[in-house]
This record gives sequence, structure tokens and C-alpha cells, in this order.
Amino acid sequence: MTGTLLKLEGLTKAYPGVVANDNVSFEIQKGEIHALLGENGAGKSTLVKTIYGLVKPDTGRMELNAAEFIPPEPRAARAAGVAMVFQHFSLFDALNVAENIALGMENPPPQRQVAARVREVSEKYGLPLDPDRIVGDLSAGERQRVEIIRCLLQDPKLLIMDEPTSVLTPQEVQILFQTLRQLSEEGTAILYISHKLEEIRALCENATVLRLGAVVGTCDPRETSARDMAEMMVGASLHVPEKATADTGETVLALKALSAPAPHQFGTALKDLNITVQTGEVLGIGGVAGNGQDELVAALSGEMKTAAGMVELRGTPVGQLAPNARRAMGLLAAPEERMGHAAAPDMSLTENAVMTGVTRKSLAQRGFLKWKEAKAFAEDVISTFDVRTPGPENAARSLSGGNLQKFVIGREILQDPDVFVVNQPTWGVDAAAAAAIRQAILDLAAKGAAVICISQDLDELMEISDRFAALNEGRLSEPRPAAGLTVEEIGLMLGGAHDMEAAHA
Amino acid sequence: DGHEKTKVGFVYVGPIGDGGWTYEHHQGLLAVEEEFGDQVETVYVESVPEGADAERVMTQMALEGADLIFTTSFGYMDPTINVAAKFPDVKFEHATGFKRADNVSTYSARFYEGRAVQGHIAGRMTESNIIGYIASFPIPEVVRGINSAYIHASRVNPDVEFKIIWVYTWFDPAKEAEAANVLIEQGADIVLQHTDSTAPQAAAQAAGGVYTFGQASDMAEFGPEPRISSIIDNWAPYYIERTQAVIDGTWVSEDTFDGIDTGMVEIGEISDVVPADVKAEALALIESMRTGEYHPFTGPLNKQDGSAWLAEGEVIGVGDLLGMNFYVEGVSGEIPQ
Amino acid sequence: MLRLEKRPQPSRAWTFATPLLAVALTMVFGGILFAALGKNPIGVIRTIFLDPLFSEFSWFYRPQLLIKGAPLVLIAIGLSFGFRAGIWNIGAEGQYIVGAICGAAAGLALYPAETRLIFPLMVLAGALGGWAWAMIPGVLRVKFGTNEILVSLMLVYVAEQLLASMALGLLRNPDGLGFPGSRNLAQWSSSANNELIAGSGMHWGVVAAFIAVIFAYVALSRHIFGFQVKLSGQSPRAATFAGINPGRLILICMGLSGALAGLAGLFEVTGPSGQISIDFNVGYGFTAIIVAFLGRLHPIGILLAGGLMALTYIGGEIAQSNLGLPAAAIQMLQGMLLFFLLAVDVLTNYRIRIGQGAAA
Amino acid sequence: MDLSAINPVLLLASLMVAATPILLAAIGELVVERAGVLNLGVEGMMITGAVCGFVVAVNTGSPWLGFLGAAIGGALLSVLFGVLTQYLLSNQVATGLALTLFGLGVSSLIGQGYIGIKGPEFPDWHIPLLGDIPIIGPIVFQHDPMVYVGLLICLGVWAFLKYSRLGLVLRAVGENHDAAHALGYKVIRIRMAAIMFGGACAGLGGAYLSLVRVPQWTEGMTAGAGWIALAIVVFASWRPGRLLLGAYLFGGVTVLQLNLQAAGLAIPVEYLSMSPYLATIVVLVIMSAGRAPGSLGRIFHASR
Ligand SMILES: Nc1ncnc2c1ncn2[C@@H]1O[C@H](COP(=O)(O)OP(=O)(O)OP(=O)(O)O)[C@@H](O)[C@H]1O
Ligand SMILES: Nc1ncnc2c1ncn2[C@@H]1O[C@H](COP(=O)(O)OP(=O)(O)OP(=O)(O)O)[C@@H](O)[C@H]1O
Ligand SMILES: [Mg+2]
Ligand SMILES: [Mg+2]
Repeated sequence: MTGTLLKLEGLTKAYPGVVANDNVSFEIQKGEIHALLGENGAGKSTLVKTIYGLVKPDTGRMELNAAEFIPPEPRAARAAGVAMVFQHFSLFDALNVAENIALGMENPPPQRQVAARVREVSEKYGLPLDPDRIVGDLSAGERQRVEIIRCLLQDPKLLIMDEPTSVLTPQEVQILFQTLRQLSEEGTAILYISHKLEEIRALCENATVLRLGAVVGTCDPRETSARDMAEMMVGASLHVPEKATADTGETVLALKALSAPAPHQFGTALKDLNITVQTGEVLGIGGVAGNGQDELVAALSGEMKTAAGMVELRGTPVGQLAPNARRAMGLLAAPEERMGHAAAPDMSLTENAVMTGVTRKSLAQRGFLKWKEAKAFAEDVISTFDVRTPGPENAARSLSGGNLQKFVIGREILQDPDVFVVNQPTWGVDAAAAAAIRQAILDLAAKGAAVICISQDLDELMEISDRFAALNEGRLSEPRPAAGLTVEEIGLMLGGAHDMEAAHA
Repeated sequence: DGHEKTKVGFVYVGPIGDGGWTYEHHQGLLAVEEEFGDQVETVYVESVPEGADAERVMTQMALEGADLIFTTSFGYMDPTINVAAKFPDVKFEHATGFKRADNVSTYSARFYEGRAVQGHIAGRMTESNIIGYIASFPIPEVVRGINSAYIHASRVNPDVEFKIIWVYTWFDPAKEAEAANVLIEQGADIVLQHTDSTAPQAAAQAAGGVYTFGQASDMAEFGPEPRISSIIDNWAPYYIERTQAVIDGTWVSEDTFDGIDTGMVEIGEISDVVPADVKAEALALIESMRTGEYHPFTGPLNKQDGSAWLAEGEVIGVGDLLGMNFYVEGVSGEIPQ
Repeated sequence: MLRLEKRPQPSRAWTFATPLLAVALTMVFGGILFAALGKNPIGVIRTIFLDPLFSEFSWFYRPQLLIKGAPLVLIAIGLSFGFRAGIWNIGAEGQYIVGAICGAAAGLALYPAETRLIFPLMVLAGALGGWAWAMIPGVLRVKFGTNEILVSLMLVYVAEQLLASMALGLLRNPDGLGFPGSRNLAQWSSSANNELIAGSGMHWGVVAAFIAVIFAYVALSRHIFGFQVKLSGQSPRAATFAGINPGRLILICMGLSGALAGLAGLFEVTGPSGQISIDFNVGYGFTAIIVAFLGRLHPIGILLAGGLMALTYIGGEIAQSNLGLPAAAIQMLQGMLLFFLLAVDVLTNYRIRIGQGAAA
Repeated sequence: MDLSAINPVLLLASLMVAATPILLAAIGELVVERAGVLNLGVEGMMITGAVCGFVVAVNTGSPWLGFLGAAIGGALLSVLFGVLTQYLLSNQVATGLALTLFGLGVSSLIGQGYIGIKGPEFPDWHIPLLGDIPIIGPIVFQHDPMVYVGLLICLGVWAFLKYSRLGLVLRAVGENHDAAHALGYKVIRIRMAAIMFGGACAGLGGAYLSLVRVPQWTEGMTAGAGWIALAIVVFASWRPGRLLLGAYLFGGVTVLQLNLQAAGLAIPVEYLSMSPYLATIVVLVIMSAGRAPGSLGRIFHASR
């Protein structure tokens, strides 16, 4: 089971102003698990989309099994044995599992047979899935299973996975790895993209590193430290956030039996959350997305109202207050989704600064906006947080993900919150930017603010939290001091990997 | 202002393609062109809403040198008066209104004479004794039509019953078709209409065994059956006459309310489906109205509530005729208010 | 192959250039249409676009542009707030009708009193009527999530029936010989919406339209309300995060557009139109939607678009009367104008690239 | 008042006919909306279909060819909408409204020489045996062929969406166009096809008026039917079965209010005339639980 499966030669793809892939060449062997590493915007997704036929390279060629390979569209790539699990967007919430899977197959059998095959494959790889369920109702982990099974049903020769683990619990990650290894043994090559270097080290046998679109090196992850790999990606040495141990003080925020129904069809209900947060501490809340994170942030920010006493800020019930009233009292939040939730993509950064800053920064007088002050505030955020953009009049959507995230978090932090709630502060953000954001959060806590940091990235939570709690199906575990918690303990706090154990037993 | 051609303007409330009211006025325009050839120039603007737009269009026509302007909808009454006041040298003719000025005439047609003929034929020909009536809006013009038809139908057939549907539109083919169907389903074997589309004719044709009359235009394509006759608005003679008067300089403001006598109201060919004796009676009725010896609203007639209205031999007065807002005795239902 | 590429920023230059380009394209293709109808295209285009402004009788047409444009602008300004916020009130026609009915009814209830208070009272009643009619789809949307496009539209038909019944019943002129239609409000001094400066065409509706434009301009560029409207339209979730209550915003925007449509109806019924009649409404509510888009939902743009639309109406009438052009051709020209405007708008947000693209 | 004059059998039979034009237009729009596109120009496409159908039928003498012409005419007009919204990324609401305006203009220009002409006959099919069954026969089996064509299209769309691969893809495109694009489906092509199907169906609906229901060409003859069709799609929560129900319900209310008038019911006429619209609103409120296709009305632009 050796030999070259896929060979890339001199692939170049330019977008206006960016060369996404710059003369990229490397090979993937049959049965190999191959990592593709790089910062945000390094060109990883562009490259795999090229292999999958979604992007046409400007120059360069590919060979699959020693034959010329130029998929004009995904259909052709699938026919040639390439399957892909996407970084974003590829499931249909309102359709059921079987339909979603059929959509990703070239010549799907009738719906009933699809369902049967889904059951069959999911047994084989230990990924239980009910083909009749509506995808919108599934948890993030289950949704990903749908994507994987969709690929497996086609007996792929090359399976591409673009950041697959960002939504999984540690146990789920273990199960996924088990599946991938099994596939690799059966001869399927896997091209694996992730920002989580420890996972790469555990799984992959080979890695290609991209920087600014070009290959800057290869390594064997099993023998290279995460730090070295990261520095290879960034091309510079990496700063690790430091924690100035602040004394935690009095309680500022208390959730008292916070319960709320699911706000929409595919949402999660919050069930009886009880917790207090002190000044100067970072409370980390872990858990897989879709377990009530968005709802918790909404209940805290004021987007979702609850009974007044369920949320108390310095002893004052605020559960019924609107977001701006809470902001006035010092409770600020930054939701997970940057584009379209934390920020309005088509509006300028100045306007985005007004969005949440109007109250605390007094950017309006008798309802009339003070644009000059607003612009100054936006500029302040940009310079303090090193947001890379030509200026505050640029639309939010013109910023890269990491830079927009820095802007969003900076916007809240510069308003001097007493309590700051942040969801997924570094999701999809590369190492350097992530480090900067974590540092800012720690600095905020050191200055005496209470911070609630919700994240799926357990390493991140371990790095910055003082106490840790887990959110599972809308319930919050008892918080425990973060120091000394092991991954296994955390895994148990997260409520295990749903129904997986059973399937494996 | 030195131009030689006499310029005649027409302001239409609907599109000239409506196949009904505006269409017939436009036929009048064409007749004027035909009659006078190079002597006149005609202009028209269609689909002019009543109100501000009408006033502007009339003003514009007057400014551009029109000598005579026909404004062909009741709703143009106030605009016509307003504009006429600003252009004393331009003659205006307003259809179906009642306000006049030195340079504004009014004209209208005695359609109820045609309705009398329809009512007579319908009363004689119905077997179910149910006559359907598709009415547009509850205005005197329409109420006159219903009463006139009923009087003459019940005179020859005392058992006759009118079923009336108010569709609140002059023109909505689908709705008219629906209404016709409903009337037919409820037993009507004759359907009269005071709306402009041919949809009821088609509905009657599809149903079979139901008779109709053309309205506004001849609708001859539905003859000889179901369309057994029609009322035709024939404005051509009037328009020609008035244009001639302007050319001759003999135009004076007056009120014209013409009917079968001058041909403004025409009864379309009575088809052979109508038995000869009925046809003869109808022709006699037409003749009596043409000569003026008979008026469709001649006593004895009572109002719907049974109260006395016109005594034996008494002919309706102008006030009642123009502002008729009640049913005569025998018509059931209420006029929507 | 042509490809579109999203600009990082909307282009300012194209924002101004596209409407001009659209008008130019409309003239070209309209010209072709008129030529196909056997008319002299240049003559027709000149008649429609220039005669109202520069011909022998432009002293008459120019004020008419104001009269015709005012209700369009007034309604479109109201609608533009909702459209910006993603609230689709397309039933302004109904609100216009109900505003006129309520305003007229308020006045006629006091007939024939002579006091200066009557007209302001009618204005208030008109605005309230339009507001209330718009609140129906607004409240249904907020309470039950009912699609406001369809409800507001259905209510146009209901309003038309109501109008007919008022013209024939409650508001019928008792001295009108039984004919449908109310008393002429323009001829009763207490209720007349007279020309303010003789010959200028400026009646209160025109004044109101200008005030609305200024108000909207300030609100959208300086006031937090305008900001909230914009934010809600562009990113509804970001708007709730920013603390905007979407339900309240819907009600405010619906109410505002309804009230302005009602006002337009009131000014029309007391002035240019004069009376409540069966066919009182002439589609201003629908045309205003087009005006709103033609003006890019921007107050100044709407003002210009209202003028342009009025121009095509008045120029169209001249072309009909002087050149025998069918009304339908004018309607098509207006449709074309909107199509071209929508089509070239793409240039504001996208760049056109020539070159090979990837698989679609 | 004499309610006994209302014959329920005939009422049901005639509501099927009254519902057919809106059913045809609505089923087309349903497919369009399931593909994620909101085309408010149904009225414009219907009226264009009405005139095209009539013109073709008169010139060829064949109502069937007329319907074909109507479908083509409606589809052509919808292509205009498709190009604007799919390729030039224009706002769908505004474009739909413009389409209606444009369609009204185009249709009256096309129809200028055809006013007052009678189209070729399109006789009812009295389906043998079935048509003679008492009660059911007259209700169900004695109509003109287009009533059945409408039902067949409705059935076909139902089966297409539920069982066919292409139907699944179409639903996927309407649900999440970005995901569908990532899987390699041609979002724009599929939407264009749906838009054209919608245009063709609206054209058929319009032609049903000009060739069967009225049958004649008159300007503005659709008189708002297209808007009703749009409402019925929402009413049906984008499901073909409920769409049929909705169209029949609307047709039923329309026919019933006329029946009540003819029977002399003493409810003021204007309220009766309002009733179909009010009923639609009430039903929209009750049924608003339905979930719209995820990408409905959103602009799709694949940057690549
Ligand atoms: N569709 C687009 N059109 C034009 N430019 C784009 C487009 N998408 C992204 N860009 C440009 O590419 C750059 C990187 O964007 P992207 O969102 O991929 O960044 P990223 O990889 O998330 O970066 P970061 O490392 O900051 O997270 C940005 O500067 C942006 O201006
Ligand atoms: N459609 C596009 N149009 C313009 N620029 C693009 C487009 N897609 C990607 N880019 C740019 O190409 C570069 C590479 O992007 P790509 O998505 O491949 O990065 P990545 O390595 O996958 O990043 P991440 O880690 O954030 O997923 C970025 O600068 C991005 O902004
Ligand atoms: Mg990125
Ligand atoms: Mg990527």
C-alpha cells in the first residue's frame, strides 16, 4: 500500500490583492494521513477546494494515481474518488440525514437504500446516526458525522478534512481519530487541516506547511513540537499569553436558576443555570457548540430576556433589561459569530463601533450621533488591538476573520466592562492573533473585570481560566478550579461523547 | 390662433382596449376621423385617472390647441368645469354628468330604454322565471337599468324573479364569469349584465340553455346564442354632430340625454333564437320609444316597499330619473349603501 | 466570460453614476421600442423627458411635476425606512386610501362649518388612518410572524372595497343627485388644500414632501434611529445584539410609512383630486415603491426619482396626446427604467472582470 | 333570502374552475420559492401569458398551442427576472414589482390588435362513465382539460419534490445555496430553471383566463390573481398539497360570496367582496407557523 496517490505541481491561484496559493507542490501517498498547516489565510482551504474542483487554479497541474487530474467541478472529483468534509456550509438544516447524504453522493441509490447504507456504514465505523432525523435538530458532533458518512459512502481514495475537530468533544475527537486511522489502514489517504497542533501530532504522519500561499516546509508532526510547527507557520517566534494572577474579589454577576426555552426551532433550552462570577477572575465554560452557548450569551447580553431575577448584576436583577441598559451597567458581551452578529459586515468599522459603543462611550446626544467621536473610538480600537485595516471607514467584511475578531473584542474591552462575556474568542483564528486575544482577556481580568469565556477549545480554556464549568444540553456543571483538571475529567464534565460509547461497546 | 384643422381631444378613463365603455368612445373618435378626414385632428389620452391627472390632461390638450374636448367619465365632472373656466374658447363635452357652463355641455344616453327591451325579451323567454343580473356599482345609472328591465320583464311575466349580484367593478372578466356562473347555478336562464366584459356570455355559452345580451358593444361573436340581442353605446353620431357644430361655429352649451331616438342607444340584432312573436313585440317596443310615444318609466308603479310612486299614466320626473336610488316594487334585496 | 467580483467597499462613483446610466439606457432601449411602434424615437424621448421642462408650456408642466411628484415622494420616503430595515410594506396604496377616507370623513363630519381648525384636524385624521391601516400587517407580523408583504397587499383590496362603499354610502355627496363620490373638499374653504403660492403648484402636500425628505435625510445620516434602521436591514442579528427591538422597529417603520401614505392621501383628496370617489386611488402607493428603489432608498435620491417618475407620467401624457403613443408603451418605459436601474446597481457593489472563472 | 338556491354540488364544481388560474400560477411560484427565489412578478407573468396564449390560439386556431404559447411567453418574461436577480444580483422584491409593471405594459402592447376577438373554443371534457357518477361526476369529471392539467402539475410537483433526485437538489438549493454550491450544484442554473418553470405556470394560469374562463383578451384581465397566487404559496407553507387546498379555499370563498349575494343574503356587498382577502389574511395568520426555505429571497453570489 505505497505509492503516490496525489501529486500537486506548481499550483497557483491569485485573488485580487492576494495570492492564495503560490506555486504549491507536494505529494500525498496512498493511505497516508497528511496534515496541511498554515495561518489564517495561508491558502489551505483554497488548495483543497482546488483538489475538490471548486476552484480552478491559474497555473499548475495535478496527478491522481499518476493520471492527469483536473476536476472541472466537484462531481468529477467525487467520481475520481475525492471526498471532502467542509470547513463551513455544507449541510441543509431542513432536510433529513439521508437526504443530506444523498446530496453529497454521485449516483445515490433510492432514498430507502441510502438510509440502509447509512446505518451500515455508521455501524462499521462506530458513528451512530439516524437517517430519518432532521439535520437542524442534530448536535454539532452529529452533524459532522453526517458529513463524514457522506464521504465514506463513496469509498473515497482521498478524504479531505478542513478543520473537522473544532466542534467536537475530546471523546468525539478520539473516536474520529480511530475512524480515520481505520480508513488509513484500509488504504484511504487523508488530507487533514487543523489549527490544533497537538491533534496533528497525535494523528498525522506527514505535514506540509503553507505561509502566504507558498509551501515553506514539511515535517513529521510526530517528531516536531507544536511550538516549532507554529513558528514555521508564522515565520517568527510565538508569544505565549501570560497570566498576571489577580486577586478575585466580590461577586459581580450571578445566575440564579436561569432557565429559558429554546429561542428557535433548532436552538437549545437553558435549564436551571446557577453560577457566580467574581471580579478579577476568568470563568471558562467549555462544551460543544450547540449545547446552549449562544443562548447563554444571549441571556447575558440581553438579546434574550428572562425573568428579572435570573440574572443579577451586583445584586440588581437585570434579566428583563435590554442590551443597552445592561451595557450601561457594565455588562458587555461578544458573541461567537463575527460576521452578521457581533459585527454588521456591510457597515464601516466606525458604524460597527457605534453599534455597541453608543451608550458607554456616549456617542450620541439626544439621539443624534457624534460621528467624530465614533470615528475616534474606532481608531482607538484599531490601534490598540493592532487591527490590520486601512482605516475605520472600511466595511467590516473587508477585514479578515482574525482581524475582525480583534476589532470586536477590542471594541468591548475598550469600553471598560465590569463583566465581559465572550463566546469562542479565537475560533478559526490563527495562533498569533489568538495569542493576542487571549492576552487581552487576561489583561482585562487583571484590571479587575469579571470575564466569562465560553469556548470549545479546551487548551485555550485551560490556558486562561481560573475556574472551569461545562455546558451540556443547556445545563451547566458545578464550576471547578481549572488548575489541575485533566482532559479526562473535563471530558466527563462535558457529559461524555453522547451516544458513542454504546455504539462502540 | 390660426390653425386650420379643428382639433378634437378625448380623455378616456380606461384603456381603449377594454372592449367596453372606453372602447366604444374610441369608436366614436374613429368615426369622427372617418367623417371629417383632414378637416380635423383627433388626440386622446387613455387610462386617465379621475381627479388631478384628468385636470392636467385636459389643460394640456387645451394648451396644445384643442378646440373641443370630450371628457368621457362621470368622475371628470369637476375637473372639466375647472379647466373649462380657464379656457373659455375651448368647448368641453362631459359625459354622464350634470354640471354645465357656457363652454361645457353634458351628454348621456338613455340606456334604460335598451334595458326595457332586454327586460321584455327576458321576461318572455325565461323558463325558470329566474333572471340573473350582474350589476356593477349601486349608482342611479345602474339602478335605473335594473328597474327598467324588471318593470318590462314582470309586465309580460308576473312570476319573474331577479337575482342581482353586485360585483363592484365595471370590468373584471374573471369575477364577471364567476358571477354569471353563480347566477346560472342558482337557476337563472337569462343573464343580464351591467359590466363590460364578455365573460358572462362565455359562461352562458358554456353552461348552455342560457341567454344573454351584449352590453356596451354588440358582442356579436356570441350570437345567435347565448347572446340574443344587445345594447350598443353608439357615440359616433353625437361626436360627429358636435364636431360639426364646432367647425361651423354653431356650438352651444346644452344637455343631451339621447336614447333610441337618435341612435345613441342602439339595440343590436335580435337573433333568430328569439321566437318571432317576441321579436315583433320587442321591435314594437323599440319603435314606441323611438317615436317618443312610450317612456319606460310610466305609471302605475310602486316603490319596492309598496308605497305609491307613479300614478297611472304618470311619467317619471327628471329628479327621480337622474337620482334613482330605490327599487321598484317586486325587486327583492337591497341596494347596497 | 464575464465575472462579478464583490468590491470590499461599495463604489461611491458608481453610486452616483448608475442612475444616470440607467436613464441613458432606458432612453436608448425605449427609443428602440418607440421606433418599433413606428414613432420617431428621438422625438418621443424628447417629448417625454424634455418637453415638460423646456417646452412652450413648461410654465404649466413644471408645477405639475411637483403636484404629481409630491405624493410619490412622501410615500416613498416612508417606505424607504422600512425597506432599509427589511420590512416590506407594499400596501401603501391601501394606507393612502384609508388616510384619505379618514381625513375626508373627519372634515365632512363638520360640514359646513367654517373654521381654520378643520384642515389640521383632517391632516391628523389622515395620518392616523394610514398609520392604523399599516399597523394591521405590522402587528400581525410582530405577534404572529405573518408575512407583511402579503397582508399589506391584501389590505389594499380591502381598502379599495372600503373606498367604494364610502364613495357610495357614508361619504356620498347628498347634493350629488345620487352619483357616487363625496362633496368636493377642494371647493370647501375649511378643507381645501389650496395652492400656497399661486401658479407654483405648491400645496401642503408638496411642502410635506419636502419636509419629509429633510427629516429623513437628518434621521438617516445623523440620528440613531436611522442607524438602527440601517443596521436592522443589513444584519438583523447584529441589530438585536446592538439592543434594537425588532418588533418595535417593525411597528415604527410600518407606522411611519402608513402615516406618510395616509398624509399623501389626505393632501390629494383635499387638493388635486378634490373628492372621495370610487376610483380615487391611482396607484401612487405602488409607484412609490418603485420611486423608493429608484432613489436608492436615499432621501435625496427619492426626491429626484419622484421628479423623474412624475416626468415620465407627464411627458408620457404629452407623448400620448401629441404623438399618439399608447399608454402601455409608457408603462413599459417605466418598467424598463426600473429594470435598468436594478441591473446597473450591480456595478456599485461588484466589479466586472473579464476572464475565465471556475466551475459555477 | 333563499339559501336553498345554492346547489353544493355546483358550488364545488365551480370552485374547481375558479381556483384553476391561481392554482396554476401558485404551483409555479411554489417551485420558484422552494428554489430560494421570491418572484413577486407573478401578476405580470400571468397577464403576459394571457395575451400570448390568446394571440397564439387565435392565430393557430388551437387552444392547446395557445397554452403552449402562454407558457413560453410567461417563461420568457421570467427569464428577464432571472437574469436580473441571478446574474446581476438585483433585489428580488423590487425586480418582481418591476416585472409586474413591465408585464402589464408588454401585454397591452401585444394585445392591441386582439381586442374584441373571440378565441377558439375549448370544450369541456365530459369524461365518460366517471362524469356520469351522480354528485361526484359533475364535481370532478366534467371540466375543461386545463383543470386536470392544473391538478396534474400540482401532483407532479409534489412527486418531483418528494421523490426525485432533482427535486431534492432543488430543495437543497433553496435551503442553503452556499452549501449546495460547495457540493458542486449549479445554484444559478437550477434557480433559472425554477424561475422559468414558475413563469411558464403563471403563463398557463393567465391563459386559462383568456382562453377558458373569459375567454377573450382584455387589458388588465388578471385583475390581481397573481397576487393571490403569491399569498396562497405562503398559506400552503410551501407544500403542494396544502397549495391545492388553499387555491380551492380561495376559489370557494370567492364563489360562495357571489352565491350568497345571489341568494339575497343581507350582508352588505362590500363586506362580502372583501371576504376572500380577509379570509386569506386570517389564514395567513393561522398558518404562519410554516417554515420558509432557508435561502428564500437571499442573493447568491459564489465568489471564486
Ligand atoms: N470575497 C473577497 N473579495 C475580496 N477580498 C477578499 C474576499 N474575501 C477575503 N478577502 C480579502 O482577503 C483577506 C483575508 O481574508 P480571510 O477572511 O480569508 O482572512 P483570514 O484567513 O480569516 O485571516 P485572519 O488570519 O486574519 O483570520 C482580507 O484582507 C480580505 O480583504
Ligand atoms: N473567493 C475569494 N475571493 C477573494 N479572495 C479569497 C477568496 N477565497 C479566499 N481568498 C483569499 O485567499 C487567501 C487564502 O484563503 P484560504 O481560505 O484558502 O485560507 P485558509 O488557509 O483556509 O484560512 P483559514 O485558516 O482561515 O481557513 C486569503 O487571503 C483569502 O482572503
Ligand atoms: Mg479565515
Ligand atoms: Mg480555511
